Amino acid sequence: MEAFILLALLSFLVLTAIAITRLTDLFAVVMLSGIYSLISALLFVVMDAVDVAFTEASVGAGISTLLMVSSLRLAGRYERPSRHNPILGFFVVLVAGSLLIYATLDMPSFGSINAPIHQYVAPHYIDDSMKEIGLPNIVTSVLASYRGYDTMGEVAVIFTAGIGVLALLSISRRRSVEREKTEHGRMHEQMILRIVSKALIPFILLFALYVQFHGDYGPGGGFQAGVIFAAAIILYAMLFGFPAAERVVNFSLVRLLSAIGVLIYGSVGVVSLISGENFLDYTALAADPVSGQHLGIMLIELGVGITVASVMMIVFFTFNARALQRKEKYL
Amino acid sequence: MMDLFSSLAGGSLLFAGSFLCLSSAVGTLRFPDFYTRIHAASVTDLGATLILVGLIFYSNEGIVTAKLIMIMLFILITSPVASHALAKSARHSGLKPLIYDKKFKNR
Amino acid sequence: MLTAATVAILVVMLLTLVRAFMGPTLYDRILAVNLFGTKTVLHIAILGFLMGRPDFLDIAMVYALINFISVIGILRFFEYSKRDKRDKRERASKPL
Amino acid sequence: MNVLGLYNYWVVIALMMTGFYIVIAHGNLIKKLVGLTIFQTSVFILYISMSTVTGGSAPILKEGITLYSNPLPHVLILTAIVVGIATTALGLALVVRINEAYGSIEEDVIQQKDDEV
Repeated sequence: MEAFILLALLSFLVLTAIAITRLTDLFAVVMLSGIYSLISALLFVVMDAVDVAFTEASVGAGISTLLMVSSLRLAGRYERPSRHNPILGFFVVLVAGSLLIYATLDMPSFGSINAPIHQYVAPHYIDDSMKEIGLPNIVTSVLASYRGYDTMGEVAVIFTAGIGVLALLSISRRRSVEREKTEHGRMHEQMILRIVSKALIPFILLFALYVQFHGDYGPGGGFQAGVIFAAAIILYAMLFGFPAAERVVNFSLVRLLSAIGVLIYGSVGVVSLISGENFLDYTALAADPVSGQHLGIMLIELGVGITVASVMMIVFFTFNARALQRKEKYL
Repeated sequence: MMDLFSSLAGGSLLFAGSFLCLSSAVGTLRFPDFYTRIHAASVTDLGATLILVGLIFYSNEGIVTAKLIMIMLFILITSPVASHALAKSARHSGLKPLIYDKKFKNR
Repeated sequence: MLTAATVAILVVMLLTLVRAFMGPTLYDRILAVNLFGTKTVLHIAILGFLMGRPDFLDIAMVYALINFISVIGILRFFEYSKRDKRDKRERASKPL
Repeated sequence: MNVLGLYNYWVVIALMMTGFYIVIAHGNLIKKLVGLTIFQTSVFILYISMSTVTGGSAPILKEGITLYSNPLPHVLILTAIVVGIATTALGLALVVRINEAYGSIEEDVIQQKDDEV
């Protein structure tokens, strides 16, 4: 049964990808890419990667679609048909694809337990992580403790991307505040939508906190929780206008928080360094090594959550402030 | 006895839900214009509810049941609201419903 | 029955996908995305029982949530431009 | 050689090549970014396919389950997804700036304007 579901979902993916190449309406393309991401997340669930599916669902299907749509507003909706001959590109793709298929012939077959990937560190993580870290979710243990240094790099990359977007698109603050009154868009007429969403937002925030702190025991963690938290704020902003949202969440505070998240992560490492252990080795944080690990993982997950949530908000708000400014200039 | 009952009830609810989902999908595919299609699509909400209620009979942990009920409530609240918002904004943007007048019938 | 429901949902997903490919208006595509999201929630919920570990329903919850938010987002940012010729052609919904 | 056992990888390659084709054959910058996303997702699926074990379960420890799939690729891909959206956001920001500078996001038009200068 699982093989059949896998087969069906993979075919859906290929169909969607082909449909994306053929469409010229970029709005439709973005929507299909949302579907594409939903299917791939479903595929991750079938292949037992629940944490990955969680992340792909919240990031790929949610935030990515929203970002693409809001940048389409700035960059135009239709694609011009290309004047290049597609044959050459097709040929290149065909050659590269057949070479890659030739390369797969040496790969171990799907799902084989004897594959080389399952022989090295994975048995150690699966057998010993309960003893060493004490958390049921192995992915969280590996993410936050065994490979904590790696994750710190990732968080720094996200922070840098946030700064990059700010540097590219940020506008002077005063001008956007002047526009305050005219910005509520077409959502003003959607009364039922506004009321229902307003009632739902507290629950979404609560759910984000649940995902943040339950991530040690089930699927979830800082990355996913940050995105869900940001999504709740973005929902508010979309329905009630961005100036209203800026009154709720202070934008300069959000910018500060994105740095504070990385700082929390780094300082946990420094504290463990000062206590005489390696960088990001949490056994030093408490008398008992396992409770030290718990404390350390909770703290760095918090740092990750704060950074991810605030960077997502920064990116989204910056895009929309830009759109507002453009409206002012051209209309 | 209880087992038989719950698997029977769960199975029939799942069947009914799947049937509703299928018919709504066929409707979404075959109906002539957007407004009739959104009408067909709303049948899915009931189908989804039935499937989730059916799954409750299969679960034997309290937390799983609670989560299923939460998902069900969430879908029951948001899905009609989303459909309503969609239809409303389609109407406001000038998408005309298809009306079978004489001219159309002759075609 | 779980297996049958899974197959039914896969078929429904395929039909919805066809609607998303065909359009013809953008609203049809948004509708298809919304439907597809609901189907994904159901599929994940059933899959949990099928694979014997129904404790991953949190994912289904996230899906339901994100589905709602992304539909609203698309509605919010989609601006219907009347100047566009292609839109005019789309506006008269044609029967299949 | 097991043909069915490699089906996953072949689909991954098909998706990868579709994304690649969009990137090289289409001129619109946003479409290129979508192509890049498709490419990226295909790599994610490749990693997760390799981590799967037949009959295995999700790597969250539970009594009574002995066979788990490999958690390491999950960790790598989880962070890669979030980094992927961060880089996509940066790419979109660049596209918006390019659109403001050139008035278009079509490769040909941008090239033409560059040649004129």
